[in-house]
Amino acid sequence: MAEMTLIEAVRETLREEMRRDSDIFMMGEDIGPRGGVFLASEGFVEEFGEDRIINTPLAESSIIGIALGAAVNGMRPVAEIQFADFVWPAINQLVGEAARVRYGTDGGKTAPMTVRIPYGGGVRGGLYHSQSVEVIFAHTPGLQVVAPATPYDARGLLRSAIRSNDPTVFLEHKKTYRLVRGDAPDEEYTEPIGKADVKRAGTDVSIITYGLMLHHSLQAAESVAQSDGIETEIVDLRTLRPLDAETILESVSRTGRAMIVQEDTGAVSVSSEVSAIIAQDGFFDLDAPVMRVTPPEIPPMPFSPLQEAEFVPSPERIADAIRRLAEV
Amino acid sequence: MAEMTLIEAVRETLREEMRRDSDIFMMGEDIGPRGGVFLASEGFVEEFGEDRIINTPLAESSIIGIALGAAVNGMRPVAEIQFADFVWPAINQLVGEAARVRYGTDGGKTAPMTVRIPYGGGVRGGLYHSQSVEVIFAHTPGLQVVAPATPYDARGLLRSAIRSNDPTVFLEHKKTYRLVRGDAPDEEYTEPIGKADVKRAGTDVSIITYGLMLHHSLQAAESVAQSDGIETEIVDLRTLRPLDAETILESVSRTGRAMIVQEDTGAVSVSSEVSAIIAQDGFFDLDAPVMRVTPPEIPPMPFSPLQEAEFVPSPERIADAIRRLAEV
Amino acid sequence: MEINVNESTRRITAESGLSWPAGLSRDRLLEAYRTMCLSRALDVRIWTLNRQGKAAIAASAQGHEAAQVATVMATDPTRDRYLIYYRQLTAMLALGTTPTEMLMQFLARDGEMLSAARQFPLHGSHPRVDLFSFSNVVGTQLPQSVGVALADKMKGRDAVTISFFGDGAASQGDCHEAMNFAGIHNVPVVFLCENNRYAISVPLSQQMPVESIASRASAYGIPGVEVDGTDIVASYEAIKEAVDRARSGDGASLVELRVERLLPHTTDDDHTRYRSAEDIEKMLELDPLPITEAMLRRHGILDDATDAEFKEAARRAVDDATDAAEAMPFPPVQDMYRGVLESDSGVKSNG
Amino acid sequence: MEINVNESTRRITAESGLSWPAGLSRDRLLEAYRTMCLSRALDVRIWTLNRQGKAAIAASAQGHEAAQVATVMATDPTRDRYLIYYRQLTAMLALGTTPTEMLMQFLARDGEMLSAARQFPLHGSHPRVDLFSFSNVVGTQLPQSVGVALADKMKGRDAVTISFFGDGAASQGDCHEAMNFAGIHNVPVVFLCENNRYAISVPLSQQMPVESIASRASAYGIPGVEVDGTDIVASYEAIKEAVDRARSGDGASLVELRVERLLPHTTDDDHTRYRSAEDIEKMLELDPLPITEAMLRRHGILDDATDAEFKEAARRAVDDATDAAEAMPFPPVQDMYRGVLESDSGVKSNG
Ligand SMILES: Cc1ncc(C[n+]2csc(CCOP(=O)(O)OP(=O)(O)O)c2C)c(N)n1
Ligand SMILES: Cc1ncc(C[n+]2csc(CCOP(=O)(O)OP(=O)(O)O)c2C)c(N)n1
Ligand SMILES: [Mg+2]
Ligand SMILES: [Mg+2]
Repeated sequence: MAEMTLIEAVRETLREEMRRDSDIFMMGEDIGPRGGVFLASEGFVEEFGEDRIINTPLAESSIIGIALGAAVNGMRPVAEIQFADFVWPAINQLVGEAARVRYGTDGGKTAPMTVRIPYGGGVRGGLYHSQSVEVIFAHTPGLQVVAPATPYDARGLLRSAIRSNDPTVFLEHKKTYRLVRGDAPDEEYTEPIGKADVKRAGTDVSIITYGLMLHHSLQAAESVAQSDGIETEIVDLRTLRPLDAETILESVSRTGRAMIVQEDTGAVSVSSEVSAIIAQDGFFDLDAPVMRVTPPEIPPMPFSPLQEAEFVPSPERIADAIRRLAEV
Repeated sequence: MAEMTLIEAVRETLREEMRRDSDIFMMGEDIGPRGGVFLASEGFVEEFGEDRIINTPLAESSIIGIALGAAVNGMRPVAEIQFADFVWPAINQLVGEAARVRYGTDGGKTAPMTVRIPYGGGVRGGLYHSQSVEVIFAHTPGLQVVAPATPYDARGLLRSAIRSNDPTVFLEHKKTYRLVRGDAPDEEYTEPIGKADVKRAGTDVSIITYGLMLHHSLQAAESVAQSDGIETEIVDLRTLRPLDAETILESVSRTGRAMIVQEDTGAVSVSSEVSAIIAQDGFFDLDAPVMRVTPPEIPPMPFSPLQEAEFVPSPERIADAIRRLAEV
Repeated sequence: MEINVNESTRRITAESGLSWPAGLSRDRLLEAYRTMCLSRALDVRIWTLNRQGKAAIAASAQGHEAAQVATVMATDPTRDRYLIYYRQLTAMLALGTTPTEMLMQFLARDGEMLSAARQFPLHGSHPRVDLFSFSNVVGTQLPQSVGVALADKMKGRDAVTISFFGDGAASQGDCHEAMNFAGIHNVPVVFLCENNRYAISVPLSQQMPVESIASRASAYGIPGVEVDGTDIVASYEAIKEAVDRARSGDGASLVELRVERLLPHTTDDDHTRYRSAEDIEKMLELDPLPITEAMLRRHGILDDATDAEFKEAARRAVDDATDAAEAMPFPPVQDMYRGVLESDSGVKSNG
Repeated sequence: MEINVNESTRRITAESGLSWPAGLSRDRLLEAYRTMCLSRALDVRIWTLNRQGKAAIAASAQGHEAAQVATVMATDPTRDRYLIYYRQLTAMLALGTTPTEMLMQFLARDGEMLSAARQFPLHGSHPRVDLFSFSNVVGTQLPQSVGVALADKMKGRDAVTISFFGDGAASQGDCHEAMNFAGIHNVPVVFLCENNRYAISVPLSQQMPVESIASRASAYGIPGVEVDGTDIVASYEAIKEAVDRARSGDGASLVELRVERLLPHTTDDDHTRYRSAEDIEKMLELDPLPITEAMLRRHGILDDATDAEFKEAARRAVDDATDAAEAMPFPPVQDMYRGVLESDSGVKSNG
């Protein structure tokens, strides 16, 4: 059981999987001698060589399209999109193509590929180095979408993603890379895709969240527990597609109060879906409206520091919302 | 007041606007002598010439990127994406770029452009000529998203879209093109972007829907009215971004029962957002769970006829759902 | 025979077949012509089935037959891979697909082998040959084909990937990105462009400012050749050269086959809206069937009896296939829920 | 002077300035050098402000100064349009942006004029010159610049659009689509590539299988030229030729300026991870400042006094600008809600 940062968890797991299975290779911009802009592949080209660590041209559509072609021909590519904000040119190959390969060939071909995407803000990234891009992936049948928030989950879920026989979008929150430390076993464990995890038990309010917001929510939960004696249960979705409706509804059935906290803007988002699941299948358990805590509806997110700080839901803002919801 | 089909409404409105304002021009594949694959621009190149009716190469990203460049330099481009399924290569220029121009320049530049996108299924289009693509647009701050379901709304809203100073995605359901006829004045009227419209008054259940599903819902409402005396109110969203929460909530406050009917798959979709709005701000008006009627979570949509018919929510399926919801 | 982009395509005439290039024989040419006759008869039938309201949509291979049969002859179906476009009826027949199997696609029948009738005809993957087409989105197959070939290179397999596309697809960003990567990494792929001068209604002059697509190969450091796609021998030789190069580890090539699209883009199209009478006139002179027939007769490979026999056999095969395919039911509804993900229950779910 | 892609870049030496091409004068060259000195001093300061934790991110123009100042000299800021990339500090100064205005961008201060500090430095739109950059997404500006130029062509305006990009951006599909359309429709755009041989850490050899980006111009039916971007005169002449061509209605051109990136990609990068010691050695010899200085001295345009005066003036200007910019506050929170859509209330909304 070693303590590590989230980026270390990603790097070590990639390294272990690359050593385990020679069908795995990586493609992306600057993943070679540079080791990736976040150093997720530091030292990899030296260990695995240029054939398995491919420094690609600056062309995201081809990164995904080529990875897809290799995947349907026996390989297990792990593609890196340098920043989530730059995945848009590749959406066609990912959402339009990879997601439909198994269904469109009735299983004749499959696409065992993982697309790693550093996302999220609070890092002075401005409008184009801060984006959350999960919505379009979470909406698309044929994709799996994973968004771990701890080193433990990152290790277990990245292994599952790489070993899965379906295309998996693996979202890594940039701010958690070095901010979040935690224990993660050295063993070859996996965590199941599609299962949420209760990160804090509580009786009064259920928070459903993921990514960096898990940590803001945990802080908020501690503060309201101390200041107001409100006990908040926190469900970490971990997988955004397929969503674990069972765990969400089970928690709400006990607390009767549901709040979704999300860094992405709220309109037509993962928070909308979680709310809709509760409003349809958990309705009779509800004692209060299903509340959402999200940023304002402006393009994520301003470069200037005060505005960026205001944009991202803070522990304080979440704590206030918990208090309000608990009182309804 | 002339009766016309929806495609006629689109064509005549485009023609009138092109005649009114010489800054408007059109770009797209086959919109020249071919008149567009749905004949939305039939006869246009003959009337307006090749400079204003540009037959583009087969390259969607450039269609939107070039339209955007022209828009910020004084023109009012109307770009056509031949089928919604082919908008994915252009998502970057639309969602990543056009949507953020006004905000990212603090109003220094604006992008008065309209992107017409024929979408939707039930036309034997299979996996790549049937898609609904509204989710990513409806999620994106900086875009307006319009989806008319009648010739009257198509005319009024297309005028508003073309005259708007912000990028507007104009979704035209392919199946409604010739199927749906209706009266539309010859006058130069506009309909406001961002306002839903109650297409049928009712007291027992509220259906919130748009596009082809409006018509399936209207049929269902008539049948349950006759068979069960259930009076269904039908809210046609017409605009998917910004959503008209006021009209949605006002209807639900009177019926106490809400159902969202949508052709797109349900997970993380417009139906999720409508449900979430009701669950947060209309909660105390609700007498029953917020119900959603959507297709199964498979890639839209099978080519084979029986499966395609099963995929799209039918009037019968909607009628059954109304009965069940009314009984809760 | 040397073919290069500077040489005009028309200079490569049927006479280039006077001495057969390696790998071609009188028998193979006769077999190729037989396949072309079958393809044409089937193609005509499919159009009719559309007009009868039985086939929802069809894109015709008429005009492309010689180019496609030459492509298959120049490759090895037992080890090569084919990312087809949507106009490859002749290529699929040459690769051993039966007329009944083809008609099941157009009629969306239960048991359709490429996609279980979930997709348009010619989309999905083939059970016997490594042939597939994932989508209708033009251009996406180009990077995918590079990835397929990259995997073979990584694994040291001697397979060659044939990447079919059209002149229209050459305008897509994906085409640039795919050829650039293939050039950098020397992958065993042949970019095979069937240039019929139109992307639906958009003529070459509105698609690109240059005369040939092959001329762009230099921008990617790969060889490019432009060939008369109605000349089966010249086409074979150009493609074979590219396939051999790829197989021997020398990387990618771009082969442009100049052909004519004899029918409208698809059964939904009417090309009189955008093609002049002369253009249509002129195009009809480039029908590869009479051109190939004349060439074979000139070389004493084909006689009246054989020609009549081929055409009669084709007619019968198409009639039988029509009966067989029409006798099949549509796929049952419950099959649509199967296999979105490996982990799927395959039963109906709403999220 | 004739410059073409077949000619090696190094053959165009500083001596090419012996007789000044039309439009260049001793005064303009001296002014250009003064701007280069100011840019360098400001660039160094920005890097320092980053190391002090005051500037979040910076991409340096060091190495690109001569190319950028030549670009501005060859255009007409009163009517031309500039879609910049993110490394155009020198170009922005040459276009009249003040050092204080530049530092407000890097320090994200209230009143920042391009984007109200919503964006990275050099992103947004300029209040005085028609210069803008909408995003950090590499390559998107290329189709946009074609659209900008298309609008001018449609309106019969004589503006020329300068489309800045790098060698890395040339790999994007958008680059292909933009140049193809520009070639077809003859739009007045100059594709200006500052090729510094690296896309962050990816060297040219891993970006493309060909030697030069300019050589791809032929695939789009437009002229392409490759120039030594440390030679201010040769750069000016090549760009001027392209600008004149565009203005006179003869359409697009591709100009490739070979330069060196003297510092790491950005303040977040460390190029010793991927550049060899020799490579770094070699690159330092291509610093355009000493090269330009030597050229001007050779021609008796610059003397010690003037050189010292320029450098001293630059130092003072940068100090004053730093004080002025640092004295400004950050933009107030409520301003972030302003102007997502024209119809916006500008007040906080959650959907
Ligand atoms: C990305 C995309 N855009 C548009 C279409 C619609 N479409 C289908 S085929 C076609 C023309 C393709 O032309 P070409 O590549 O020359 O092939 P051909 O049909 O001539 O054989 C178009 C525009 C599509 N399928 N995909
Ligand atoms: C679409 C996209 N992918 C990746 C990035 C990250 N990135 C920023 S600059 C850059 C390299 C650009 O290289 P080049 O075009 O040569 O410009 P240079 O920095 O050398 O001036 C990369 C990969 C990006 N901004 N956009
Ligand atoms: Mg064609
Ligand atoms: Mg560079």
